[in-house]
Parts: sequence; C-alpha cells; structure tokens
Amino acid sequence: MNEKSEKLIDKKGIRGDGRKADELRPLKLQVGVLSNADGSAYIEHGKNKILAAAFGPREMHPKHLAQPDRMVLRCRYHMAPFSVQERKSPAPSRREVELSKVIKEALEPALFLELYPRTGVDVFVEVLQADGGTRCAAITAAALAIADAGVPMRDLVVACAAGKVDDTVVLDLYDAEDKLGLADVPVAYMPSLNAVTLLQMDGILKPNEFEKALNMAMEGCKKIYEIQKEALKTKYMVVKEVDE
Amino acid sequence: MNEKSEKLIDKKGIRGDGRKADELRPLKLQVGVLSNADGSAYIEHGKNKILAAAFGPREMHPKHLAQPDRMVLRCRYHMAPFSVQERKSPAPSRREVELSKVIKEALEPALFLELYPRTGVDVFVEVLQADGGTRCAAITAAALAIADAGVPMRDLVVACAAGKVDDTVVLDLYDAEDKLGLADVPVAYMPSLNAVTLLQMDGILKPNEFEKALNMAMEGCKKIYEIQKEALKTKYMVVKEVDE
Amino acid sequence: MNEKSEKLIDKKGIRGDGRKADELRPLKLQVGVLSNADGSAYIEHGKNKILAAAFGPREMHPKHLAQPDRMVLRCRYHMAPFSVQERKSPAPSRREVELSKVIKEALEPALFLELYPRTGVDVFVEVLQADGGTRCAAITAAALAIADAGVPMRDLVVACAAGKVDDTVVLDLYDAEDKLGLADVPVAYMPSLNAVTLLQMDGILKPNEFEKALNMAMEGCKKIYEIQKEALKTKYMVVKEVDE
Amino acid sequence: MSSLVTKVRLKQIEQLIENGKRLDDRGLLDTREIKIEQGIIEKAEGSARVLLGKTEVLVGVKVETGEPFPDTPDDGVMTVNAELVPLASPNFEPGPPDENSIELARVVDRGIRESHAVDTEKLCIESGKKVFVVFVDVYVLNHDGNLIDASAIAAMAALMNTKMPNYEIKDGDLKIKQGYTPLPMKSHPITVTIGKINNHLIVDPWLEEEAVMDSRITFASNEAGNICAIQKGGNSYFTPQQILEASKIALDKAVELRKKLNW
Amino acid sequence: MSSLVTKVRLKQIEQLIENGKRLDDRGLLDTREIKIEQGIIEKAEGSARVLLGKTEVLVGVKVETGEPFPDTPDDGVMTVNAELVPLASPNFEPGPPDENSIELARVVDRGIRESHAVDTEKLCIESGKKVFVVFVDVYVLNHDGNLIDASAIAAMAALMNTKMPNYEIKDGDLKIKQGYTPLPMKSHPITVTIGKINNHLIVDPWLEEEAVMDSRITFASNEAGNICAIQKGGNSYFTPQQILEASKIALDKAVELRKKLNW
Amino acid sequence: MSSLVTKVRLKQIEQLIENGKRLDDRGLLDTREIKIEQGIIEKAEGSARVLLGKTEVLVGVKVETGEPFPDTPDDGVMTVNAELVPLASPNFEPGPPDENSIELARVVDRGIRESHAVDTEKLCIESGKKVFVVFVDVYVLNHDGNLIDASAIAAMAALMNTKMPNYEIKDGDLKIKQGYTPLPMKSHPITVTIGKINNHLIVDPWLEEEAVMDSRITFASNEAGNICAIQKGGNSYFTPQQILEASKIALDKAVELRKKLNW
Repeated sequence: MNEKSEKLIDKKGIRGDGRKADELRPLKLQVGVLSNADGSAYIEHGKNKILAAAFGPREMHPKHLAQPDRMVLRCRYHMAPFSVQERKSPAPSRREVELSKVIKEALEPALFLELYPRTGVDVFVEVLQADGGTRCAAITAAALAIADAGVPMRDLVVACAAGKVDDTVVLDLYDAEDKLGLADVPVAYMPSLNAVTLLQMDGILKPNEFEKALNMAMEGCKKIYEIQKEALKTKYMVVKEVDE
Repeated sequence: MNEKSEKLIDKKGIRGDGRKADELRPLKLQVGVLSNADGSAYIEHGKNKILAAAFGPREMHPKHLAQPDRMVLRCRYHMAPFSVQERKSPAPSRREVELSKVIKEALEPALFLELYPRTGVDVFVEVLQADGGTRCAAITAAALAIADAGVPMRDLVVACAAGKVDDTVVLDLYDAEDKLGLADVPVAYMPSLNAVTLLQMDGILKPNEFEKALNMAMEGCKKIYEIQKEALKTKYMVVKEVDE
Repeated sequence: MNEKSEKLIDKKGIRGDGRKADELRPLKLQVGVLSNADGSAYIEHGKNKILAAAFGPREMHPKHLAQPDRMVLRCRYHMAPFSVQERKSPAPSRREVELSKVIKEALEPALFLELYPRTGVDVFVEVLQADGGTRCAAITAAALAIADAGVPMRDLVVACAAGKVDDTVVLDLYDAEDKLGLADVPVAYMPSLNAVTLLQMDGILKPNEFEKALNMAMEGCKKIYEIQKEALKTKYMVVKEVDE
Repeated sequence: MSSLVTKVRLKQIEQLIENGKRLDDRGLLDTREIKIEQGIIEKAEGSARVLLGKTEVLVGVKVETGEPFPDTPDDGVMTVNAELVPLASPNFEPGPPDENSIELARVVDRGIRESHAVDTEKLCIESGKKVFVVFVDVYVLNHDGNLIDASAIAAMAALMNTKMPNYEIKDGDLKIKQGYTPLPMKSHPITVTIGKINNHLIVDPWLEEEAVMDSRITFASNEAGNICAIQKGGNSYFTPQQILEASKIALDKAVELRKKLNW
Repeated sequence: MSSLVTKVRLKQIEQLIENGKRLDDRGLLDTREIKIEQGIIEKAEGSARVLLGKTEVLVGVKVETGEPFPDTPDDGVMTVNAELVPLASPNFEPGPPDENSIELARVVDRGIRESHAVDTEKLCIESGKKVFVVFVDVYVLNHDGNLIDASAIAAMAALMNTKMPNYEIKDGDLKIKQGYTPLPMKSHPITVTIGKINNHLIVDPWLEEEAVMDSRITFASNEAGNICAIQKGGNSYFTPQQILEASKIALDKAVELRKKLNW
Repeated sequence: MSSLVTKVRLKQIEQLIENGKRLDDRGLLDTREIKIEQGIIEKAEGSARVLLGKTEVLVGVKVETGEPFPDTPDDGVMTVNAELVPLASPNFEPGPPDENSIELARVVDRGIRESHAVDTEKLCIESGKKVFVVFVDVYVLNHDGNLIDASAIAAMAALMNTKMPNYEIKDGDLKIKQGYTPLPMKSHPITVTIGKINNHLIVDPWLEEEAVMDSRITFASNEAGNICAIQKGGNSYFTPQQILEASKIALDKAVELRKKLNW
C-alpha cells in the first residue's frame, strides 16, 4: 500500500465511485453456470468477474496424495491473461500460489473433512476480470460452487475487504483504492458460526482502526451472505419448478 | 505462407532447384541404422536428414499410462539445435509438440493397437538437418522404423507435401518454396488402403487447387512408397544373405 | 583456468594469503549441528562456510527409485544465493548438477551399499559462503554428516585440492588462486584404504606436475582426516559426558 | 476415451447416425446453436464469449507494444495462446499447456494468420524496432466438444471487437491520443470441423460424439470461399473422397454461418 | 501432520495448555530464546543468523543494480525469496519453491514493505533507468517451528547489517567510491505469530505444537505500535474476539522484543 | 545396471580380462575402430559424425554473434551442450538434460576449454559488446559405451571443420564479406577414458563393460603431452598407483590416436 494517498474521498464522504464509506459495490451471484463441473458459481463484484468450479468428492489423482483419515481440499486461484491492465503470463505467479493457499485455508473450516476419507475436492477459480478484492470475491463464489456440488458444509464462507483510504476506514475497496489507499484488510467469514477463516492485511493501521475495519468487513460479509443464500435458493427453486 | 510470392518458377515451368512441378526431390532411405533401437530408419529427402527409431512393443513407463485394451503409441518429433539456420534451443517448441501429435495420429491408423494391450511403442524422430517438409520425411522414416521393429502394420505410411508456388500447384516443396510459396499441403497416406492419415494446410487455395494438390501429394506418396518397400526389402535381403 | 597467471607467489615462496606452497588454509569442523537431520556437519575451510546433512537410511521417496539389492545414495550440492560475489539464482546450475554427481560418486565407495537394500540415504550440502575448493570442503563435511547419522562406513572420505600457481605446485587453492592459477586438481581420498574417490582437473599440467599435485593433495587430505576424526570424537565424547 | 462412453452408447450413436439422426436431435450436417457476446471484458482491448451448444469459450485480446520478428521488421505481431482451464472439464488438469491446448492454439492461429485476417502491416510503429503485439488468449470455460470451431469463432469475434488507442509518432516516441480505432482487419475466416464416425461425416461433433469418433478434419475458409487452413486430427484416417466431401460440407457451412453472423 | 505427533501427544499438549503450560516448559505467551548473529557471511552485503529456540534461519542480503518497476521509476527494488532447503527438515524436498516457501517469503516481504522499512526512494540511481536492487534471501537451516517470526527477524537483522558501497554519478555513469554506507532504513517492524490450540492462544508455537494446532495468525508492527501486516494461516478459524485478543498479545510481545533487541 | 548384464556375464568378462582378453576380442589397451566423417550437416558452420565401434555421435557447430561474459570482454564464447536423445538407447528418456548429459557436456567442454583449443581471443568483434558465440551441440545417436571419448573426438572434429564467414567492422557494424575462414584454433586435445574392472585397467570400455565396471577415469591431453582435464566417474575408487598408471596409458593412447588422426 502507499505511504501517502491522494484524496480519494470528497468532503461529503463520497468515494471515487460514488459510494459511502460503508457501502458495498454492486454484486451479482449465479449458481450452477457450468455443465461439466460438479458445482459452479459466477460472481460479478464491482467490475470483478470470476468463475469458480468444484469437482468432487472424488478419487484423488495422483493417488498418493489421498489421506486415510480425511478428505483433501485443493484450490487453484488463477487469473486470465486478459483480466488485468498489462497481459499476465498464464503461468502461476507467486501471488497466485499464495492466494491459492489462503483461499484453501479459508474454505477448509467450512467442510467436514473427516466425512470423506481418501477423497478429494478440487476448487478452481478463474479471474476473468480483476478490479480489486479478487480473493474475497473468489472465496464467495468458491463457497457457492462447493455447496452446488452437494458437499455438506458447516456454513457458507463469504468474504469482503475493508481498508483505509485517506483518513477513513471504508468497506470493499475497488481497484484505485486498492492501489492508492493506506491499508487493505481482506476477511473471510462464516456468519452463522461467527468464525473468521481468512484474514490478511497490507498497509498501516492503528489498532483501533484495525478493529473498526475488521468489524466493517464482517458487516459487509453478512450482507453478501444474504445474496449468497438467495443465489443458492434461486437455482434450486428453478430446479424444483422443472421437476414439478 | 506469404501473401505474394516472388517468381519461384521460370517460364519453362522449372523450379528454383531445377525440378518440374510434379517432380520429387532426390530421396534416400535406409533401414536398421541404429543398433540400440528395436527398429530404425534414416531418410535423406532433399537436404532433409532425419533419423527415426522405434522401441517396443514394451512395458509402458510410467505404468499408469498403459491402457487395458490397447497399445499406446507415443511420438516425439525433435529438431537438433544445428538442423536449422539459427541455432534452435533443444527444449521442445510449441511447433514440435504439435508435430509430434499429428505424426502420432498419422501413424496410429497403420497399427493394430488392440493386438498388444498394456504395452507401448515409442517412436523418436530426430531432424538432423531441415530443408522444408520435415514432418513428411519424418513420417516416411518413422513408418519404416516401426516396420523394422517387427510391429505388424496394416500398411506402411508414407508422406509428401504438395503446395502452390506462383500460380502453380507443385509437388514436394523445398525450404525456399516453403517460405515464399502460397500454400503447403502435407499429406500422409497408406497407399494400399487409400487412406489419408495426415492432412494439414497453410496458405490460401481455391477448392479446385486443393483437390489438385491433394491428388498430386498422393501420387508423390505412391512413388516414395516404392522406395520405402525397396529399403525394407534391401535390409532383410541383406540379412538373408548373411544367414545363408 | 587461465593461460597465463599474474604473479601470485612472492620471491620467498609465500602465497597471497600468507601460506607456504604445501600449507592448508585454517580449517574448522563441527559435527551434529542440526537437530532435524539424522547426521550433520559444518565446515569452515578458509572462507568457505558449508553445511552438510544426512538423512537415512530411510524408505526411498519416490518408491520406484529403491533398488532391490542395495541402498541408494543421493546427493545435492547447492549454493546459497548470497554465497558468491554476484547473487546466484537458487535454481540448480549445470555446475551444481555435475558437482552433485561427482560428490555422490566420491562418497559411495565409503558405504556398504549392499547392507541396506531398498533404502536411501540423502546427503544435502549447502554452500553458505564460497571461497574456492567448495566441492572438497563439501565432501569432507558430507562424510562427517553420514558418519554422524550412524551409517557404517569403510572409512571417512576427506577431500582437498592441489594445483599450479605461477610455476609452483601448491596445496589447497583459495578463490584468487582458483581464478588466476594454472591448474586445479581436487582429490577425495579414503586414507586408511589408500583409495582416491574423486579426481578432477582443470588447467594444464605436465605429467610430473600432475603426480606431484596428486601426492600433495593426498598429504593435505591426511592432515584434514585427523581434524575430521577429532571432530567426530569431540561430539561423541560430549555425548558421553552428558550420559554419565 | 472408452471409459467416457460405454460401448452401448457407441452403438446407439452409430445406429442413430446411420438413420441420419444424432443423440441431441440434430441432423448430421447441423451445427449447434451459436451465441456470441462481445466486449464483456471491459479491461481487455477486445473480447468475446461464444456458446456453441454447451461449449463455452471466452477470448480476450490485449494489444501491447513490442519488437517485431527479425524477418518481418514491418509487421506487427499476432500470437494465439489457449488455456484448457480445469474448471472446463473433469479431464483438464492445471499445469503448462499440453499437446491438446497447443494444437488448439496453433490451429486457431493458423486460420487467422493464413487468411491474413489481422492486417499486421498496419501494426508497425517503427520498422524493425517497435510494433503492436496482439495477444489473443483463448480461454475454454466449458468443454462440450468441438473446441476448435468455438475457439476460432470466439477469437475472430474478439478481434473484430478489438479497439486500439489512437496514437501518433513524435520524434520517434509513441504518443497516445484521444479515442480508439478498430483493429485493422482484412479478412474474416470461418472455421468448420467435420467428424467421421463409421464412414459417416457429421458437422460440429459434441462431447459424446468426440468420445467415439474416428477422426476429425477442420477447414478454415475466407470470404472468397478459399481454403486457408486445414487440420486432420484423431487416430483414424479419411479416404480422399471423404476429404473432398468434407471440404465441400465445411465450405458450404462456412457460407451459411457467414450469413448468419453477418461477417 | 497427524503422523508426526500421535493423538496421545495431542492430548498431552492440550491438557498442558489448559493448565497454562507447554511441552517445553514455556508459559503460553512466552517466546523461545532468540539469538541473533550479524555479518557472518562476509561476501554478502548484509547477513544475519537467527536462532529461535532450535529454529535456525540465515538471511543474506545482496545489493546489485538493475531497472526499477515501470510504475515506481524513482524507487529502488527490494525482493524477498525464501528457500526451505532440505537439510532443515525431513519434510522439505529439493525443488522449486512450493506454496509454503512462497507464503513465507511473501509474509516476510509484506512486513518489511508495508512498514516502509527499507527507504527505497534513496536507492534510485537514475530515474526510470537504474536503481539498487536489494535481494533478501531467507535460508531456513533448521525447522523447529514458527519459521515466519524467525525469518522476519533474521531478514530485518540482515538488512540492518547491510552496507552499500558509496558511489557518485558522473556523466550518467555509476562510480564506486571508497567506503560503505548502511542501507537507508525508515522503520523496524517486528513480527509475532500466535497459534490457536483448542481455543487457547499461544505465542511462538514450535514444531510439536504446529503439528497439532488449529490455526495461526501473524502480526507485524512498527515502532509506533501500528499494525503493518497480518496473515492468518492453517485450516481452522478464529473468532473475531480471538483475533482482537491475538492482536493485543502480538503488539505487546513486539514492544517487549523491541526493547530486548534494542531496535 | 545389474539388470543389463547378468552376474554370469560379469564373471565371464572378469575371467576374460584376467587373461588379457575382452568380449569383443580387443586387447585390454585397444580402442575400438574410429571413423570420422566431417561436414555432413551442410547448414551448420561445422559438423562431424564419429563412430567409435557402434557408439555414434554427431556434433554440429553453429557460430552466431552475442555478448561476451562481463569478466572476459575481449573473448568470444564457446559453449558445449549434450543431448542423450532417446533414439540412442532404451535407457534414455526425452526431457531436459539429466546429470549424465550435463556431466558429458561439461567434461567435453573442459577438455576443449582448458587446452585453449578454440582461440577465443580472435572471436571478439567489439570489446565488451559483441563477440562470436560458438555453440557445440553434441548429439548422441547410438550408445554403445564410452560416450565421453566419442563425443570429445566428434566435438574437436566438428570444430576443426568449422568455417566462419569473413567479415569486417565498418563504423561499428559487422559486415559479412565473401568467403569463409576456418575457426581459429590453438590446440587439438585428445580425450581417452580408462575403465577399471576388478583392479584391471581397460581402454575405451564399451556398453557391456560399462555395465559391470567399477569406475572410469578420463584424461584429455594436448600436443605437448600435457594433461588438460581429468574426470573420475563411477561409484568405486582408484588407488593412487592405478591413477598414475591410467594417466600413462591415456597419454600414450592419445599420442597413438594423434598420429592416426593426423591432428
């Protein structure tokens, strides 16, 4: 994050894209969008456009990675070459490797790993367009994809960032705020269990600012959680209608 | 291929290297040239100099690639670093990966894959010097190497290109025609089965030109087929003499 | 090596770092320096600082590398990025691959490979600072690490180079002599068996110079051998004291 | 592939085809429905999503500057890459491009390059030094068969959607000006793939057919009805007669599609 | 990890913790003893070896010249790489960096970068063309748990030990002068990791605890007591209350360590 | 290797050797027949094919221009690469160079480099900026043992066959002129490898012998009878006496070969 930020919030407290400090970007979620995956979801969060797919529980490949006492979750977070300003090489960057790991660790607490020993679930995330906060949007979509695959979950996982722009703690940073702001705090959360499953921070925050950002991010998560549940219901309601 | 070609054929219809439109380059084939391979062949086709070796049918390595109901054919087409004008890195290029695949698919129709379940045949092609039409010369040699390894075949596979240079459909393009001509149509063929097993095209051809090029290429194949059979006979006749 | 060397030895026969022709650099050896390895050793030889660790005999991983009739020794010689003047990429260079192989072949003759069929011993060498003669120092430390792991040995292996600087055959070249000298002859040796297990040479030597260098290197090895045995004793004496 | 479709399914497909029918109710020479959506990746200079039945391909085009190839100092560079990302099929695995994605990229590339679809001569900024580089990234999102045609159409649709910044050269330096120009194009090739099952030719094979089919052959053709690229694939053969028949079908289909797409 | 520590051992650790004790006799909020040795790699521009209990990390710093990133033409470059070399643990294998070493490098990098520890603005030689590049190579020599804190402290100690050649710019060329200057630094972040076992928070978990712990959370903080980087790891969760509690513990521990290290 | 040759075969080889004989009827100190063919790859600047018994190696030399190494700004660059291509042996696999091909390349390189065979000082075009780069690519076509000697001889024969374009420097630019000059060379090292089986030394071990032999040692020597490179290989040892004996044999053999080859 920057040391000093240009003014990104005007005198009335309105941000560069017209939002108030604690306002989310527009968000759209769709479940069951890919026919070959066992479960899938598509998210548009601001200008982020991200697909997630889940395969499994299925036999591990290669077999020696299977665990005798639990299911193995694997995740790949990957950006399309055209998703960012400068074309990105399709080979995984160090950033993508790290994000794949923290996303996996954000989703694992939601799963009953011990229920399916010797199997694996693979979650693949493709960022088609990036606009700040891709890891959070990826988690929100990935949790839906896992649910859509019929894998039992303790709760959905939902993610949202808060951060600091100018002197203000704000919710859900977009690209420009991500680059020019003072701090970014991505949070993944299971609302009904009050459990934080991902937490990272870049930038500089006073302890009280951090507490405020954490709470704001969790409030954001709760709002997205409602949209998430709605998206899941919508798909299965449609299915029900077809069945009748 | 080029959009416009310089004049490569003179008024008498004679090409840059002295050939007529439907004439093949000089061609030399030798079978059983490597002592460690189960089968091998060497081809000089124009200035192309290519070695092919076949190993198998043998146990697959790694084992998990073996198929329960059929033999697996693997091919590697590879160019020596010194085979072309500018030194080529020995790491396989995308072109070499694609050619390995189409060469494999050109040879497979000649094999009785279901006869040797759980086994593999590996064909390795090394282009020692390249002069246009290496994939065709590679197939012609590879088929001989497989036959030399004693693997039963429906027919030999033989390959030759036709193409368009200036306004003329010509047989068996050499390097300069390949670069400056208007179209190139490599064809692999099993003459006694009248079966085309490889067909590609680069450039622009009218449908009737394409038909003419396809027929011309097959005629070229038939001529090379005779040399191929001769080479095979020569080796085994020599063996016979030695035995007596 | 150079064709012509600047004067590296003064008129009194004293070398750039103050040593006489047949004098070793200061040498320090420590055994059992790493708690996770089965055996380990640290060497300071001149300004070389090198760690070696041994793991095993243990199950081979991957399993298909295990040999039904003998133990497999694997070695990795690796340089830290900060060990040399210009930062070195951590990916193994061709030089490191070759040295890993010759170091393995220098250590193997000391082991009773047939005693532990189906198992493996892994030796990892990390050069933390390089000052000429790293392969020799690495072997001296690696042999101690193997001994420290409790793997039975025919003898310790000890290594030292001799070479030619100006007109003189000298012992144990340091960095500047390695770069500006006329020849370098690294030798690994098992003193009690009178067996040379590594021998390489760079540069130009007359046959009688080579013989002299070989003998001088073996004399150097014998001196280091005493320090090696002392280091091993010191560790196990300490252990003994603790036990009492 | 035999594990994908049981032999029962193979027989079923063969019998249907012998009666001129297909599992998904198409006629032998029908393509699946094609939907094209352009411009959906705003951050890319061009993009298009193509649905060919359930096969879904997204292509993004990025335009950057770089060096020309030494042998064509006055031409811009166009390069095609294809990723078979693992969410598209249980059979795709993460990792560097394998022979299938490399073949896909090269066949799509060949159709565009050989028909001179992109006018690379207009992409030169400074001869021998600086040219525009057009990156065409093919992203397969759902694999339900015939990736070549879906990718080739998506790549062309994305290129036709591509906008480049206006610029001028001042004292050898590139200056970006206001506004955008479309990528200069000279031709609009259309790619059609024919499958062969038991000596029957079918257009636009889908996943279940690909699992049992003998071979495929792809033809790219331009506005003039000329062929500009061919690729045979699969581990069986075609007779010369079948090839000529397939080329006629493919060229006819291309004319039909060209009308439908208004290319 | 369950193979490393038997369930018996897990129970033992849990019971100890519930009584405020640990296997190695520490209190729940005690760090292991830290030993720092600087300057041991004379050929590197800076170096430090840190022993955190039996965990041993060596960091070497090389300073070279190179190009700045296009978006920060006036800033030098700082880059962190971590190698989990196989002599440090029977579980480390030779090969390119895996997700664990990449995460380690990036967390160490983030603490240094986000706190602006290295004054990269002073590392510019010629705007947009030539800057100093500071390579921080983290070398884990023995893994006995909590690699993040040991590596972060060693990286900072090595940077504080780093000497750069004096230089001047003459006619656009870099001329090395006599003598050395310390690497310009603006801040000295301290990194503290908290583990969670059965809803108990422990400071500086060691190997046996890591094998059974639910999750960890790392806080880097600067002289002003502000947080400059956070990383949660592990396949379980924290409640928001646990996070706030952990942040307070980590910040307090950092103050304590800062005094002890005199940073 | 024990699977290649049964123990029966090992015993047979040992017994023969104890009687001064070998499986292929050679004496212990005889090399196999050597055939050298130069210039067979017309498109390369130099090439040679060597048959050493049934071992077959093809070396191609390409001469291009590039940058010198920073520490030798006035020297051209010579680089050796070796490929154990899979058609040469059922035990060679496709893929990046393994330790065997890297060792082979480096031993061949060392013999040429340390004897100063190529006069790299004459390959400088512009000090510090542009030099000739000589790529020596060793291609093993059939592996019947003793790849080092066959490759080293083939590399030297290819270098001796190498023709460079005549050129002049005009205003800092390289201009190619008519005609060719031979690559400038200063020395012609010859490489001889000795194997050890049961304390017996044999010259030029072939495949069946390599499978059972204890160790090998290679000596490269120049016209003056000086040693310019040594490499011991294999998982056994030599006594110092054996080494001196081997060095004498190798130097004698080199003299013999030098006469035969007229180098």
